[in-house]
Amino acid sequence: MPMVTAIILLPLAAALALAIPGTSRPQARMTALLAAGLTLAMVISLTVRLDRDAAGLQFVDRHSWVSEAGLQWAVGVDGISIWLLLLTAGIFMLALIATAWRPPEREVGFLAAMLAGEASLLGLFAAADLVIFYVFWEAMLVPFFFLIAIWGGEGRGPATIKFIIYTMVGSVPMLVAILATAFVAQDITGQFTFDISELRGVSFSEAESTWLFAGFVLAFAIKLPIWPFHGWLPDAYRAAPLIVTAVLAAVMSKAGVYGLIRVGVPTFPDGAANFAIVLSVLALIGIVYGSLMAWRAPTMRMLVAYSSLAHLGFIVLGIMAFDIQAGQGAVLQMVNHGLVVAAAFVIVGLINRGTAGDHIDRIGGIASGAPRLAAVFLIVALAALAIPGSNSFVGEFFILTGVFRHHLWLAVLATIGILLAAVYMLRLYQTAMNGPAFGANARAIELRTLDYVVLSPLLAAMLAIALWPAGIVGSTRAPVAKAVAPAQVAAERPTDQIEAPVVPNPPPRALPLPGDEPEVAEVSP
Amino acid sequence: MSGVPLIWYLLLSFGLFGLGLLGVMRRRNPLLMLLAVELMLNSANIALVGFARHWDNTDGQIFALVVMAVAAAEVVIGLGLVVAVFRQRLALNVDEMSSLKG
Amino acid sequence: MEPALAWIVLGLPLLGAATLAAWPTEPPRSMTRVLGVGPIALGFLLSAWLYVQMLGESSDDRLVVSRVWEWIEIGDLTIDVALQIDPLSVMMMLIITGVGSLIFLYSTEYMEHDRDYRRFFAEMGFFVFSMLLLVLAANFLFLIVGWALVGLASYLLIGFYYEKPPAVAAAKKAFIINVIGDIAMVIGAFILIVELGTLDYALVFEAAPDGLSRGAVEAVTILLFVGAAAKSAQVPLHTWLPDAMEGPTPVSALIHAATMVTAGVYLVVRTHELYELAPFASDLVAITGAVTLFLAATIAMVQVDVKRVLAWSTVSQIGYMIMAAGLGAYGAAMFHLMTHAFFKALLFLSIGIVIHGLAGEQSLDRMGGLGRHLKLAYVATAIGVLAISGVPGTSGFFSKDEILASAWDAGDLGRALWVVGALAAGITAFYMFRLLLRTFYGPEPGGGYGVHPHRSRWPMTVPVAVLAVLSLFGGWIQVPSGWSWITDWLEPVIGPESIPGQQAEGVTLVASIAVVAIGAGVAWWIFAADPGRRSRLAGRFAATRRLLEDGYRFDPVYQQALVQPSRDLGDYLYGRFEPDFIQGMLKGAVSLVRGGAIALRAAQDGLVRTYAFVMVAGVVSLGALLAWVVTR
Amino acid sequence: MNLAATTPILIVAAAATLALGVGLVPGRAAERYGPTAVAIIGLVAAAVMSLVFWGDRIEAFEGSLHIDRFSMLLNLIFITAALAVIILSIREPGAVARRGEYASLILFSTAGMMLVGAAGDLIVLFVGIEILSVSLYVLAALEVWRERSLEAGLKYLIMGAIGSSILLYGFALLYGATGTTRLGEIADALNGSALGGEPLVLGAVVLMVAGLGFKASAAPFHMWTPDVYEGAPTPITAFMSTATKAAALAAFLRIFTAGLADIEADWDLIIGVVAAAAIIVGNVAALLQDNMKRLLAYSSVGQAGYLLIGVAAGSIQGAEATLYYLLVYLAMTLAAFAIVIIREREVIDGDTVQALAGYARRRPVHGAVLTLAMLSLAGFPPLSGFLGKFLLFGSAVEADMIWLAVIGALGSIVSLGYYLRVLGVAWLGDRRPSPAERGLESPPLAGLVTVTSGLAIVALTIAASPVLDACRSAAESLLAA
Repeated sequence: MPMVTAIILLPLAAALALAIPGTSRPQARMTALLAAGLTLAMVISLTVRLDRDAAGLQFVDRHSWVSEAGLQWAVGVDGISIWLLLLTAGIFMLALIATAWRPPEREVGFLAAMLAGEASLLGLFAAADLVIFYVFWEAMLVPFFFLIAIWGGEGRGPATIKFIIYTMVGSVPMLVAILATAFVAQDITGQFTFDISELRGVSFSEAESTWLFAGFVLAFAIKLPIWPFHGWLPDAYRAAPLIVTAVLAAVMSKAGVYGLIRVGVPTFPDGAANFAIVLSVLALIGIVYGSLMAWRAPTMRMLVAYSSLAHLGFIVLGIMAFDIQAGQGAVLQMVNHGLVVAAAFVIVGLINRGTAGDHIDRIGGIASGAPRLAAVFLIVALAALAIPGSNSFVGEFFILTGVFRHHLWLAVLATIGILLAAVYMLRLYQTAMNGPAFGANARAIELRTLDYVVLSPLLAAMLAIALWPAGIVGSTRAPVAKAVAPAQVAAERPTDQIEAPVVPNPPPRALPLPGDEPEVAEVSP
Repeated sequence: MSGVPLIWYLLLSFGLFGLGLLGVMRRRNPLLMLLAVELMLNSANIALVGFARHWDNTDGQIFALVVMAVAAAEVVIGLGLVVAVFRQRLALNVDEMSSLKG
Repeated sequence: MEPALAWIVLGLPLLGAATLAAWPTEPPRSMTRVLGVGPIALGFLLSAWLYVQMLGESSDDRLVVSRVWEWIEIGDLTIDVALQIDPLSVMMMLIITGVGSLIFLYSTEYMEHDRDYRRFFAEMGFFVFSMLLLVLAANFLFLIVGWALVGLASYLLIGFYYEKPPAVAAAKKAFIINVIGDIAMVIGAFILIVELGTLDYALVFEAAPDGLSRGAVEAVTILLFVGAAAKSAQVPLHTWLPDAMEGPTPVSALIHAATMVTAGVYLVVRTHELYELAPFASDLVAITGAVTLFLAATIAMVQVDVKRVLAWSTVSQIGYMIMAAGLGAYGAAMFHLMTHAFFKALLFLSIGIVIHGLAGEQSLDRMGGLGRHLKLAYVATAIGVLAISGVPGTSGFFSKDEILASAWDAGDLGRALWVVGALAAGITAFYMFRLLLRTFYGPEPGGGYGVHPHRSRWPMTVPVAVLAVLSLFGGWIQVPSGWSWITDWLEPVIGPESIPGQQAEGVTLVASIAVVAIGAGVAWWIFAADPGRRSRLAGRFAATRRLLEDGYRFDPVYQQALVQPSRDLGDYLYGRFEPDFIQGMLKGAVSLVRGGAIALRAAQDGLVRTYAFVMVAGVVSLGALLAWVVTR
Repeated sequence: MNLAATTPILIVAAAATLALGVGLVPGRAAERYGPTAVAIIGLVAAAVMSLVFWGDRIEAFEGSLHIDRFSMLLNLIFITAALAVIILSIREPGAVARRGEYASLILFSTAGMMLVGAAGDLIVLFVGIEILSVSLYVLAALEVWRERSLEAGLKYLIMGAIGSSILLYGFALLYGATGTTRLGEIADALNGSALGGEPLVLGAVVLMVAGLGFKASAAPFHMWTPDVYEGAPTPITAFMSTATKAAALAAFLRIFTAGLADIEADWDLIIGVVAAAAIIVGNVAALLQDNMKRLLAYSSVGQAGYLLIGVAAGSIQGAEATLYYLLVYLAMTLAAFAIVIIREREVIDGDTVQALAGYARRRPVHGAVLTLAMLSLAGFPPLSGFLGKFLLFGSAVEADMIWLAVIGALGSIVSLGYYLRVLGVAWLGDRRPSPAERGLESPPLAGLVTVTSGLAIVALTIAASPVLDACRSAAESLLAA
């Protein structure tokens, strides 16, 4: 059974089913939870069955779509994407539970949009073809557009527009770059394809590689976002309903980094090598900038939003280091950040339950009335500031290890971000939780049974990663080694650091004829 | 080939075409504008006929005949519209007909 | 030897803490007591058993690494969850669980009136777990984890009274400074990974002599020492420890005196193989220790808050240990670590009885003559003061003298540091006697005591008594020219250590007795002989006094040089840069497009002539373009 | 002679004449339903015949007419547009008094377009264009009692006549350069000749680009479009924006891609420039429009630019992409206009954007179709509009015109600004103050057209492969000559 396709289509089908007018709320809730649950179950089963030592895509599912134009439906997973699928399915499951427990207005539509968002993100992370990647990249905007525009709070109009414009400004050049990639590759190899794994190893000239990488990287930089392309982020995070903000920060923000490690770095190694320092420095600026902004941000949401800018900077650093350890750390950190930021937004939501706004300085002393929440909040805050022993520490530690190996000062300067993270997270925690109590109804904030349902899976996952990071990291070694190897060659790294073989120019193959199933060729080193 | 060289036909034709264009751009009365357009179409006819002579085939002349018919049709429609405008008691001035803009 | 014992000792406090934390309601106090004290006490017994077992092993078999699972394999680096069980860690285990048990027992009574009884013991249990992890870790990564977790426990317990803004601020400060230390250690670990490809102690120490360049090993050791300095409150990262006294007194006793703050000493001793390769870093360590011990001692002279006096004295005493470790006298450092744990815990607990008896009063200005009310505390404090001052025969005498004697033998630098140490020993005697005299001696403060200073029950008195005995006689396990059990015990880890020469011992003995006598005498002269002399002198040295009271103004300088500029930068970025520049980019692009739309709208004026003109212009420009392209 | 091959055109022309006659027959039923019925039957028959001739290439009238897959595919586009417009025009206020003429003019116009699609000769092409234009001049001004309709008709006529003259002059120059009006012979004459770069040819190219660009409403020859679209009766606007544009593009492909293939270097750049100008001007100008018809007019200017990318590429791939996008564009535009037409009947000033406020919430099915249409027009993946643009950009990239693809891409960012605004108003807009009801009945089958168009947008996405096969074979037949 084409499991990966099913994983993507199930939530989509559920979303369409909910879109049928006249669906009642209980029906919608059941459908949504069932679909999300089944999806999660399928992703888990994939995770279990995954070959953790393989570098290539697994469970690949290919169907010709428009063979004349080289378009195909191709999805699959590897040791990197599986964790993002798991994160997506898991976070959306929790988000849907959280939705059902505090239903918004027009709940059915909300659920449908959420499911559509889930499907598009799953599709993005599973895409094995550039066009499919692009399709889901853009398709993602539709549900989130509606989620922000319809269910958003104050300022949702401009926020939505900004969100869309920014994303499109990045993604549209990416479309052109995708086309150019295919045509340029055709000139080199003689085969016309958008298949990501077949485009890997095409020996673009350095100029081609640089330009094509530039075409892609703007999209990734905006989606991430990398400083200074983050203009959409504060508004979108502020205006979106909290659950959506959580999903945006936890899952959607991974799209950009995923694009870098899935497409940008492996396909255009020379370009990536040329851009490595630029991107790394921008990421570093983002780390410091985001941290300072988070420190001075007046509201909890803004704080978490800007902290995301900083945290994602670390992940970019890790990927652009072209180092296996850093890359593996970056993948781990994608998952970590998703878990932590989701939990952080859950807590912001809980605090909002007992306060009017979410201004940090207008509340205080919640810990005395809500000690359990305070405890959970503390755990999350500590994970966010990556205290050694937490799950985030593992990721950041190995990211910086790899960065340190190649760019000593980048790593050293990036630690400013770690210090500032402690500053702003403690500011958030202490201002809200400690000191004399005022401004908030702590009783309303204290954790209830249903809150545990949402929070405990997140906390359990964080704990599990902290105790046994090998669980995730183990499967990423081969794919990461394969992904960064060409860039390592391009960056003229010592050969003993390069683990995966780099095969130039896959053998030319004729354009598949209509009805002619392309053979599934997964080259594993 | 003897007779008037092709270039003269073309110069005449160009001149008429330019006049027509000028007319369209300067005039405000729709009737006069139609006239100017007619001038442009017929300047093309002259060119067609001149070329037909140059190539010594009939394609151009046939073309010119067809164009005449077409031009007649256009003018008829134009006159019809002018009449309609007149019946609506609107000014016969295309500058006044600018409610559609922006 | 049974490595599982170490795992059990490590796990017990965590289990206790987790049970307490997870208990759905506030559990009965009796249960909290059992779950709080029980695991630690049991842990002490098991550690003792482990110690006995280890005694039975030959010295080569005393180094054991116990692996449980592979924590991560990333790139070509493998890190296990593993414990290092060797004489050093067992010694630390014994100190932590031993002193810990006593302090836990003391706390059951001390914290009796507190609302968050359960939280206190849960956090304390978590601390013990973290501290054990720190000392038991078999690689740098888990060392760092333990390092950070004790910092976290410290944060939680300093901020135990979280309704009090000073406590919250102090907790934050402690945490942030410790993060600085953590970062330095993390960077040190990066160097080790990059250069040696491993973080396991054994492999690192084995590979370091050949695998690390001189520069790298200096860098690693200095970075590790930054971590040590942050944790052990060494100059210039010391400013958090005095503030940390906002925590409950048992916390100060256990974490900020006996165990956690000495982790820096442990670290240097643990990684001495590296320091031995790094002479520059070792000297830096020794000098930092000396500077710290002197500065802290001078500051302690004028503090009014009893706990702050003890805090500065702690900073100063750790300075001795660090100095010793930097000079290569690891045995002496560990010896002093142990005796300091005894007498400083004793001091805190006995002063804690005073504070408890006075319902939270901590100012020396509102104390005096308490010896009449709180005899036990008086006696216990006196013993502690004698020990810390290094009065001959007490535990502090032996350990401090060994440090000074080792310094005497350690070349020119050692001699210089010896002078500083000896001088500071006199100051120590002065301020400790000042504390003793102003608390228990002399007249009662004006207006007497609002509450009647009440006596304590056995859970508080028994630990004090035990610690008093240890402080008095604990030093006899290592007697110059006699026997050296500590150094012998640690030999498998730290290697054979040279014993200070006769001359060094002699000079030190004489000098220390002299400075202690002078220090104590001056204290007596100022604070006991004539009640008015104190205020007269205070007036004469007002400026110096203020400088010392402010701790040489480290805090304001940090605030103005680092914190405020960063905050201003953040405000600028948030208030100006972000809206004007980042948001401005989009606004600019949008208004460009919008302007275009307005212009196009204006061009569409509804006039046929205009349309015809545009069309003709279009034709002409297309023609021109084409002509230009073709002719080019 | 192969007269048989021209049956689709003849059927439509005959139906047009018949409809005119039926409209004159006295009797309520005949007058009311006669012309419509005749038109529908005729169009369906022509469609069937077009399908029948799908296959080999047939030349009629000595190559003046090419009955090939290209012309048949375009026939289907024209016929579909005409059919949809006829259906949407049922009970159209403007047509009440003159049903016969109305249907007949649409059919004549269609026949003209079919001539353009099949033209193998400049004369036929010109005649076809004039037939379609002249019919549309009348249709645009059909509501003579409405000042705006009249203004639209007059403006269209004058501008159209200028456009025709320019085009004709271009044809004349091309004839002058090659000595023939047959496209096939022109191609032969240019093949291997030194005519490329000659002033005569260049002049012809510029004038033809301008004249055809006018019909396709590409900038800067688009100025008439918004005014005429706004003033004309809405079904006619729909027809103009779909069928006329298709006819103009067919002429572009016939003349440039097929006829002038050998001197591509002389025209690919300026067509690219015109395409870029259209994309920029159309999309930017649409941003500030409050009238749906006007907005769609500017949008159609932009879309013309996208369609021209395929022409500028000058390749089979480009032609294929243009043809595919024409099909998609037909579906998208019909969907959008159908909703405008329905709304226009319901309320006064129903053609404003504001009239759609909250409409999607009230009529979710229509809302869904509108959403599909707008997103597809904006090129949102994976909808067919995206696929079409993707192919067009691809053909541009392949022809080393990456700049054109980039401009196209930027244009589609800008286009989101107005497409999403429409969606925003339709889904989220506040209905107060509710617009004054007009109370006219919607065309009976309008819902059908709407839903069918919506489904077509989806179908063209999912079943893109067979459709593209057809487009490719049509494009190949174009160059087969």
